[in-house]
Amino acid sequence: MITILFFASLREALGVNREQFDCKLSSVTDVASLIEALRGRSAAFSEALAPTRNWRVAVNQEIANTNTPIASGDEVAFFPPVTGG
Amino acid sequence: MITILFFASLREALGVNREQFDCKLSSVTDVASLIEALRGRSAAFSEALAPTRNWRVAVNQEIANTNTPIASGDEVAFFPPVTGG
Amino acid sequence: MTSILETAVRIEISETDFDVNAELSKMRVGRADIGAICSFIGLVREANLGSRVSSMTLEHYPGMTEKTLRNIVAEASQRWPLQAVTVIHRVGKLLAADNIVLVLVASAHRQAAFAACEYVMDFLKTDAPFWKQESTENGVHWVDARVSDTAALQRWNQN
Amino acid sequence: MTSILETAVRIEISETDFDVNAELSKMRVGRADIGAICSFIGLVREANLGSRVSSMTLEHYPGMTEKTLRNIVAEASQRWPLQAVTVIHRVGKLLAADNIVLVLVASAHRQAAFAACEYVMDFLKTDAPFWKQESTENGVHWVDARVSDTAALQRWNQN
Repeated sequence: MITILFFASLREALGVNREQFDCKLSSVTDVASLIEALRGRSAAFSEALAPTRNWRVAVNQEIANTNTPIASGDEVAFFPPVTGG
Repeated sequence: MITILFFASLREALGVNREQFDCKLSSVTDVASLIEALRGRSAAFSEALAPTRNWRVAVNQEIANTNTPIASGDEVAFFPPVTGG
Repeated sequence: MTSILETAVRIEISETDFDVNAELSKMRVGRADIGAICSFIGLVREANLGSRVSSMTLEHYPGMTEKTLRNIVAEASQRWPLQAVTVIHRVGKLLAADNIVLVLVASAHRQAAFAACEYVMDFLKTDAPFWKQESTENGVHWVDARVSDTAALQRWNQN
Repeated sequence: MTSILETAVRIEISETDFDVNAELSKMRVGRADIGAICSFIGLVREANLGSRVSSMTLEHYPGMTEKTLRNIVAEASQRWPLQAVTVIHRVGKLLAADNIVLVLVASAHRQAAFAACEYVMDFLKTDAPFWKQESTENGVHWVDARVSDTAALQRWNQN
């Protein structure tokens, strides 16, 4: 199981802020395969996580990319570009 | 008459912080001639205002140089490089 | 160059306002080696891109926020000889003219304090996971990231 | 670019300490257009060039000091879009860890606030007629001007 978090406009577009996800069931091994699995769920997910959209991904609270490996126990977060300060 | 002010280490070296000076009596028309008149007074003045010493001069509260003209009513100040902040 | 271990670091994410005097006192207590403190306060501007902002809601990623800010401060401490750094960022609902963020940087010398304070703000803007949602007369919307904030990082690569 | 006429300027030479919160409040009162406030505090360092400084006496040139500081702030207001600037410099006897100088610069944008605050400090250091006399265990002496302060001005010619 991994934990997936969504923030800000992504959280609103998807209607979810946190979920548990079973990597093994979906053969998820990295960020790219996780995104593929998530995008297959619905039009909303497909749209929100499209490669052309300007989202960011973090694995275990560090900025990651589509090649970053994912293993059970990891925390993966998707969010728009940050706007603090 | 002009007002002459001395600050910080110059004030201490000369033992004076402010004086009235009669330009006409000494044919003082600019900073250079004022310095010449002052340096003629004593070894202390000659030394403190020597060209090799790192003093600054202001006329009417603006940084000046030896060519700056001086007229009756002016305020002339001599001081070392500033060290505030 | 001091390391992060020698720099007193305080990071806080808070729903309540900060007190600049109190933060300065905490940073200064018991020490007479500080020569310069540069501080930055970011505020909610009422006018933003033509709309009137009545309030703003700040969301963040608890855990990653603190980790990111600590990393930014650690990097700054490697670049400049710093004595203490405080970063406080507010979250939740804020009104026009409210404080958003406070960065305090203490150093023996002013150039290090200025540079490190601006460095921390520049990277906070682009890396720390905060998101602003503004309420204006045109409704509620998420603030877009600004290209100028990413461009601001360029200068730090030149050193 | 705003001019000095549109920038709220407060210059003060004071024997007593300043209150940062109070100065921030004065600057901010009644306005919601400020996006960034950069501040600088200069302090008396106990250790200076190997000697232990127990106290310091600051002398200045009344009249020229205020004029010079106003000119520096006016120049900064020409270079950056500033909303308000406060400069408070203490004179008289100061002890180790005491405040010496406070500069606050408010702007809609952080880069202007940072740059103008550092600009004001850089020119205050080289142009404003203040002189420091330190008391150390080796006696009383006038502080020498530092070449690094003059060198710091170079950057402002490049813009």
